Amino acid sequence: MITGTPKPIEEILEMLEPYDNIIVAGCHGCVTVCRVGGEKEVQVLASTLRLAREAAGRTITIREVSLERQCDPEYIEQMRPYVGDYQAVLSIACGAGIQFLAEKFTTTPLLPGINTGFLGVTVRQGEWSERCQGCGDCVLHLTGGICPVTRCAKSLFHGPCGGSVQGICEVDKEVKCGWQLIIDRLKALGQMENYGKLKPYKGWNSSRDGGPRRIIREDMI
Amino acid sequence: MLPCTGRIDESLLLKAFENGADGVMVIGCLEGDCHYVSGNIRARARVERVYAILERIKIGPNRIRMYNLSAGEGSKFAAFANEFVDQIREIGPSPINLVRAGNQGVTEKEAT
Amino acid sequence: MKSGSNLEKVLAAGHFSVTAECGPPRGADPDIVRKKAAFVKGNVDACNVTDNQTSVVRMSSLAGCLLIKEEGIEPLIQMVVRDRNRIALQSDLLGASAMGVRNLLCLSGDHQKFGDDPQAKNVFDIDSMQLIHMVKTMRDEGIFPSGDKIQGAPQFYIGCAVNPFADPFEIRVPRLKLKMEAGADFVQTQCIYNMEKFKKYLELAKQEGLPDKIKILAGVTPLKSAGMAKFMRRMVAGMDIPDEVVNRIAAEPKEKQAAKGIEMCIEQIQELKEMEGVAGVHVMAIEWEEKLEEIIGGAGLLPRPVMA
Amino acid sequence: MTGNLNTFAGSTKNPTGAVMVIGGGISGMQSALDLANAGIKVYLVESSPAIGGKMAQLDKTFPTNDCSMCIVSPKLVEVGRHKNIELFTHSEVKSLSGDAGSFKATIVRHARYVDVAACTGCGLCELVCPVTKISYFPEVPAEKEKKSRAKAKEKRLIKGPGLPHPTSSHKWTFSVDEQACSMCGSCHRACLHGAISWEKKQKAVIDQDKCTGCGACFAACPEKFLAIKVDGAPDLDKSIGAAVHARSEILGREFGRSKSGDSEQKDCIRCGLCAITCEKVMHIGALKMVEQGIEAGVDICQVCGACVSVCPVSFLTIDQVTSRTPRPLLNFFNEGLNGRKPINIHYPQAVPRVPVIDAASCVQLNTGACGTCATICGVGAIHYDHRETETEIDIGSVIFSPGIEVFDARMRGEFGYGLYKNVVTSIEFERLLSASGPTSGTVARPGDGQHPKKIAWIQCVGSRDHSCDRDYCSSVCCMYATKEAFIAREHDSSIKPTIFYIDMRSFGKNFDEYVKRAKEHQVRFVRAMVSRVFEDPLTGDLELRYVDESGKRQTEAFDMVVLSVGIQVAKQTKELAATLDIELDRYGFAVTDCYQPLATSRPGIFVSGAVKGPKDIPETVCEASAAAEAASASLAEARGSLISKEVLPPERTPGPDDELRIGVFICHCGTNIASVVDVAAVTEYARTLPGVVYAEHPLYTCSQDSQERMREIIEEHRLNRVVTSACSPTTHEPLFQSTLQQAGLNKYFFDMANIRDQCSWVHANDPILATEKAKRLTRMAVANATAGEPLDELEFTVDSRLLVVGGGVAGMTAAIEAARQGFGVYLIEQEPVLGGQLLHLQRSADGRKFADFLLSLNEKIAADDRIKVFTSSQVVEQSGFVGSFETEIVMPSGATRTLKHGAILVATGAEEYRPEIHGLGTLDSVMTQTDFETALENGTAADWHHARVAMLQCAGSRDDEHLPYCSRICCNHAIKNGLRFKKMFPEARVDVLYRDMRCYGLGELDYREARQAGVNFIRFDPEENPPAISTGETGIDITVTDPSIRLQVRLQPDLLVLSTGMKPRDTEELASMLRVPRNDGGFFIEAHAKLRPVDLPSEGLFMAGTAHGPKSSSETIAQAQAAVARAATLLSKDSKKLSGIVSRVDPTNCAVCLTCVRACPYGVPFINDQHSAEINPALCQGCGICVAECPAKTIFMGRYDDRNIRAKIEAYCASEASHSPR
Repeated sequence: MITGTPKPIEEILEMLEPYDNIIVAGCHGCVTVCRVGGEKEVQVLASTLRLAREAAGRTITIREVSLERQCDPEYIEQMRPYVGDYQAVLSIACGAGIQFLAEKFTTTPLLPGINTGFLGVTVRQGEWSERCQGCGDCVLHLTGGICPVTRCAKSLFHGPCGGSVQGICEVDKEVKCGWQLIIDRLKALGQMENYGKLKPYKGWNSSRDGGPRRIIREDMI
Repeated sequence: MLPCTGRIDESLLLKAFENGADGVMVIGCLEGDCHYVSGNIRARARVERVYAILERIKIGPNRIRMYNLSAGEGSKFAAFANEFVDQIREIGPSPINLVRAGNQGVTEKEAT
Repeated sequence: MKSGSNLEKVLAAGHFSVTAECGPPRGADPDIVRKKAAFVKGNVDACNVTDNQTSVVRMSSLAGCLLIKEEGIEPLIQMVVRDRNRIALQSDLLGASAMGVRNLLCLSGDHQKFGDDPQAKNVFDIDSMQLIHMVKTMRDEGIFPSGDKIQGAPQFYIGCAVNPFADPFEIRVPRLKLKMEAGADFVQTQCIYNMEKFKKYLELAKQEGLPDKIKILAGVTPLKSAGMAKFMRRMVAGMDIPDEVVNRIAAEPKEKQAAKGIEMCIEQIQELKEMEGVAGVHVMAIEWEEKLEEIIGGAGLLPRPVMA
Repeated sequence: MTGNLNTFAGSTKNPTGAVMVIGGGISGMQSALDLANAGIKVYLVESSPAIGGKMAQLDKTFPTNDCSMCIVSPKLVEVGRHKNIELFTHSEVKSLSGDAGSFKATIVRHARYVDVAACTGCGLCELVCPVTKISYFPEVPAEKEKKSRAKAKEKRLIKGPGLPHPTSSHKWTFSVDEQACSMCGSCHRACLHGAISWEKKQKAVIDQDKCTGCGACFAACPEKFLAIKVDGAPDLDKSIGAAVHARSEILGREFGRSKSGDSEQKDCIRCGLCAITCEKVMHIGALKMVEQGIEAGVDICQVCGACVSVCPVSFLTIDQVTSRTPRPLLNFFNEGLNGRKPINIHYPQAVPRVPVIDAASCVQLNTGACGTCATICGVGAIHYDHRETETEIDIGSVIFSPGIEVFDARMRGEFGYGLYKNVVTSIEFERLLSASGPTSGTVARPGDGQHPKKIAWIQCVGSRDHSCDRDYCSSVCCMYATKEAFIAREHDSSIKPTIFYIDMRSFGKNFDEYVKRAKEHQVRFVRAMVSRVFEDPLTGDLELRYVDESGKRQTEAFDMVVLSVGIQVAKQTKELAATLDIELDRYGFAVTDCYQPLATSRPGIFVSGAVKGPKDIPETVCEASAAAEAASASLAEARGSLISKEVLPPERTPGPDDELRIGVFICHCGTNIASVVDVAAVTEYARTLPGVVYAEHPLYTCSQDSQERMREIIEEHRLNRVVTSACSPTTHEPLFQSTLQQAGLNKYFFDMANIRDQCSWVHANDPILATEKAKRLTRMAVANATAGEPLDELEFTVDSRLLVVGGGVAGMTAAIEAARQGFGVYLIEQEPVLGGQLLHLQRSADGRKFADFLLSLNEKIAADDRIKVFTSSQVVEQSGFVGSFETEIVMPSGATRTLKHGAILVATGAEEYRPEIHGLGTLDSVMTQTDFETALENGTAADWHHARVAMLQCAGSRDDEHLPYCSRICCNHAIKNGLRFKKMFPEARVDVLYRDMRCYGLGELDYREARQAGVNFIRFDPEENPPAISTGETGIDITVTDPSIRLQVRLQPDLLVLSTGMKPRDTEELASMLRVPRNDGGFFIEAHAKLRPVDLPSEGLFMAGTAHGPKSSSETIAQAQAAVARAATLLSKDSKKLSGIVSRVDPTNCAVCLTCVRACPYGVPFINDQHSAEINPALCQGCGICVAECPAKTIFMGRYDDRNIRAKIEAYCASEASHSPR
């Protein structure tokens, strides 16, 4: 899922400086699951903003909305009847959702309420960890199912580098060396021969370097 | 009154402040003694979050506090309530109430 | 001859070779480089010039190479893949070769987190293994990675680095082999203190027949004090300094520890010299270049052979 | 003794479906509840004024440090409210006749003088009662004889530091009744302020300007005239005593009545209340106001204490007003550590919360004076003419659980109890620790109120003591002393506790860990017997003499000493046992059979609790359930015959557009609320709230007639919401809700504000703000009721069959008993034969062969077609929920079968641990206790006439590398085998190497017998004095220091017998299938360590036997019966109703994020095949954690929904003018 973290409230208040009448829009998708942008967070954020603004002597009117998903046009359309009544929309969906809203409602300023994080997994309740960078060119079959692009701080294809000590990355004591994990897994799978192979240069053109990526499935259109 | 402090959540706690509370006490079972196993631990985390929010939006952090008591500690409850009320009196009315009083000439006071 | 560099020649002739290193300054003053070069000159077969080591911004390694070359020292350019994508790397390789730099050390580079600009975006377009392979392809086949033909292929004696003491130990030798296969002609190791473990490493390498295919230059660093030993052991990733080494230097009074460190380094070089499969030493006298002559001379490796 | 053995088959025809439970402690309450919840009528007879027993007196409980009152009070309330339980408190059983199945009992209710049905428990009577001492009552004149007052001959002037400062605050108005005045001039003479003009043959006139209102005239006017009238006195309409109390309260607040303990005397304010009380309330007239203070007639004073208690300023003390020694009226619930009134509610949480008048100290009952309490009681519940009454009841069985008392520590004079004030008993110390005790939970020395720092506990005072005929071990003292020391330090971390002990008998589940934690919390344990205690008479400090482990004599000073008194059977209990004709042992403990642990010698009478032998709370609770089972099994056919079912009218279904019609009831609670809160004003205010169509303020909303009226009002005014502002919902909400139901209203259309405990009681000094707060609380309750929704209480049918997993003695007993109770049973055993661990053991504690016992069990199982046995079978799948489970088992054929049942009983048992230590398993000379027992039994021991046997205790247990826990049974097992061996071979030698001999309870007697028989016991310590043991083909060699002789001894035994302990069978898979937790040792964890010892945390699951923890076969049998009793409360019902307050997921917005699944402490939510979270209402416990956690806000919960809480928050803050700003 797509993860995120709430933006510091000070930053949001600064964004909202020009406005007195806004929508706080949540999303029932990934951000609900990672508990940063669902209905509950809409309520918490809206309350927080009202309190902060009133304490500062200037009230703000907030409409609390949660869309099924902000990344599908049909759901976004549900906001159209009233979006014009508000000066801005503060979205706590992921960056994709926020942008999609902005694209659909061209005359209303769209503001981000969260910092979109990464494609991750729930390690346990309240802890998420990145697993994929969406590079568009998967090599997991060669690396024991552990992604060198995501898990190695240097995205090396022939790690580990000299900074790996007892399975820990030099970058942070909390970070496991991705390549140690790969090697351990390859050993367990009996696939160490994959390690001894020189891998071709990575084609980053399938990653972010190629501008916004598109997927078009003719069979589904 | 709630079945368990585990029922209370951040949005409701903030709601109390929006409605003009100068302070909120959350009182749960002793830690490790929760009737519902872990509700009070969850509540503590939520109270801590609201505490942090209030601090950042300058309502003041010491306006919310979680206390843990057993059902047999009536006098301790009274002491906690007095302590908290004194603390709130010292901090004074919530900025929300000050603003509202300025606008409407009405102040809602915290009763014990 | 692959590159015709002095280092390649010395090694090819079967001499026990000596390299050292020289870090460029945090500024544009060439005299600092020249001053260091004076200590190095005559004592080595080639001198490494580091590439923004530990992500701390320094004069470029190519410029450093040219400055020491002017002073009559054979340069060895270090190149990390952290800061440049494959386009910049190819371009710099062509430039270095054009300016007469013939020795190259291919590295990943320390993570930017430890340097001046931890918020910088790193590149790692290709990794050091792939850089080795890219240089070899450019040199030997005369083509760019894109497949286009190069007009005037670059000439490099290609080196790589290994740390025989890093984890996991069992992949150390396969990894060296991989580097060799990718195209490395020589390897400079991380500085060695644990000779027992190094011997084990070398033994495994010999079983793979590696010393015949890739020249192994053992890295050494003289200890200035017991304190430095302890600091390195604690702070430098992958640094393996056995207790007896620390104890030996610590047993000396403070003022005599530096001399002891040099004595120990000389002994170590002499021991390495006698080991089968070790083709030379890489003396990293960190901020202590003035002692190079004493060390290398002390180990009986001076004067350096002059190759035609 | 054969006792109830023959009732095992259940033979009585047409039994009576009722049981009399004697004793209302935790044991009696548990028995009563289990019986009543299984359809048996219960008569619960308790001799004290309220149920609760010893447990209600305790502060915390070991080993969880749970607050005792917190956990017991829900049981009190449940018993008190239960429709199938009839309470006889302050009552005793006079006689019992008849036979098992149809007894007749006569119960004597002692005169209580308070009508239990009418009393609302408001407590005002106790408040107004002025008496605090046991009086020396003047002789009451014989009837028709003229009553004449004694005249004082000895007078004493009581002076304050200064002269009196007369006050006129809240003064009463005194005037002369001209009709009645006979011109005697007494008033004129009495008046100290010259306010009364009188001349001979003239009527007196009071000058109101000069009068201070002291009432001297009123007191002085002769009784035959009564010519002084009083006006303007609140509560005078009730009685003069009530008026005195009212003015005393007001003046007390105004002049700052000092708290008890403040000994400084204040100046008299000449309010006159003391003299008026003495004259007009007590009819004594011993006090007279004089210029300098008060003149007391010390010889005629009856020493009742009333004058002192009405004095608003602490001017008077009891010692001043009398020449006699005041006799304190002690509060027995607080172990006499503080005082009480003659009319007294036993303790604050008492059930019934109805006072009793003590006939020995009540003035009215002795002299006819006073009577104040009756005048203040708003419901007329006080009747001085009550006499004891007898009631005859028909019952099928009796449970005898009268409990125990503590040892009288004065019998051990060397410890100074009763002489030295700072030597207390452990039960007194419990009261000192208790927040509701005499010191409000501060640890203070009774001698001087100082906070003690060094406290010593002396163990085994009245236990393990042959000298005072208490040979048995009291089982609980080691743990309670540890707990008290632990908790004392929690109260005051500067306390340094020391416990002097002989053996640390922490043999129960998690007890050793508790002791370890106590040690970590600086509780010091010293293994030594204290020989004497001396008091320093100046400081009150105490010096203890003892001999330490090295043999040195030590003296050590302490601030306070707690005697860990043992438990014993009370004399009255022994008398009662004689009445019931049941056999007791020499100490008074009821005699039972180890295969029938609950049956007494008289068929139909069962026993539970410590009266059967010392035991702690969980064991007592377990036995109480077991006794309930034993008592009801033969009554099964009469189940339900004597209980009444409540019939409710159909519920009105409110339409969505119905107008809101809220009724509000603001309770006076006598004067509890109304004396502080202006209830009329609150009622007026309530009428202005939106939706409120009716409001009133009853005197007692909870009284029977008020409830009837409430029902009528609901119907008459077509109310669809009801709010009461009264006392605590915890105790009273169910009552009001049932009234709603009787009026055809859903019970969740109700809310309650507590304006008593949380308002009038705490803000007595500020009536105006208290009234405002009451309004606000009422406003919130109205808002919440407005937001209320009718909630369904789902009802589902209960399958009456029981699945028993494990066919050892626990499972077999459970199967037989459940079948006797009339339930179908599936008994699953993985082995080919039934019997479990008992197959490997030989004889019971009393020497009978287990094989015979197993045979009889097998026969009973085979004979009962309600029991289906599946041997060589295993559980492989489990689903469903309480009342309707489905379990799949694999049978030996490999085929599976699905069984449907309503409850599950886990009895998977344990086995002997066999570690590879000291050559066990390889050497023939090394064996376990079980092996040894087998050898003794099978005669392989024929040539052991001169054998030397060493037994090593804890050879596996209490060892982190093996079994970290105490296996509980090994000490007794070793003694049993040792004794038997010595009896068979008197010439042979037995040495037992032990750490602590844990022969708890009556097992201590065998320990003593073994020592006398020559079994040698040598204590070792695995850390400081470990025995050196070497074993091999050449022999066994043991060297150890014997601390009793402080010499090293060398043993070269022929045999080494290891007490290896018990380890549970592998239940990992079963536990995960049943979703029940196990502890680190692999034993199942009970739902509550104290009060639900055989329940597993998930509803409908129970356990018994050694799967729960190590225990003896007899304890296992009792536990199996207990588990059946618990299951019967469920299986005996056709259907089960669920609480309406459960979480419900609206799937529309469910993000399937698993948050609820992870957050639920009970693992209830799951993701269904519709891709939504779902919560089974039958399993939901209603805590609301998931509701708060749900990021999509799509979980809803009955009364505690966001909607409700928001409504209350908004109502809290909304001022009348402006509603919630948004």
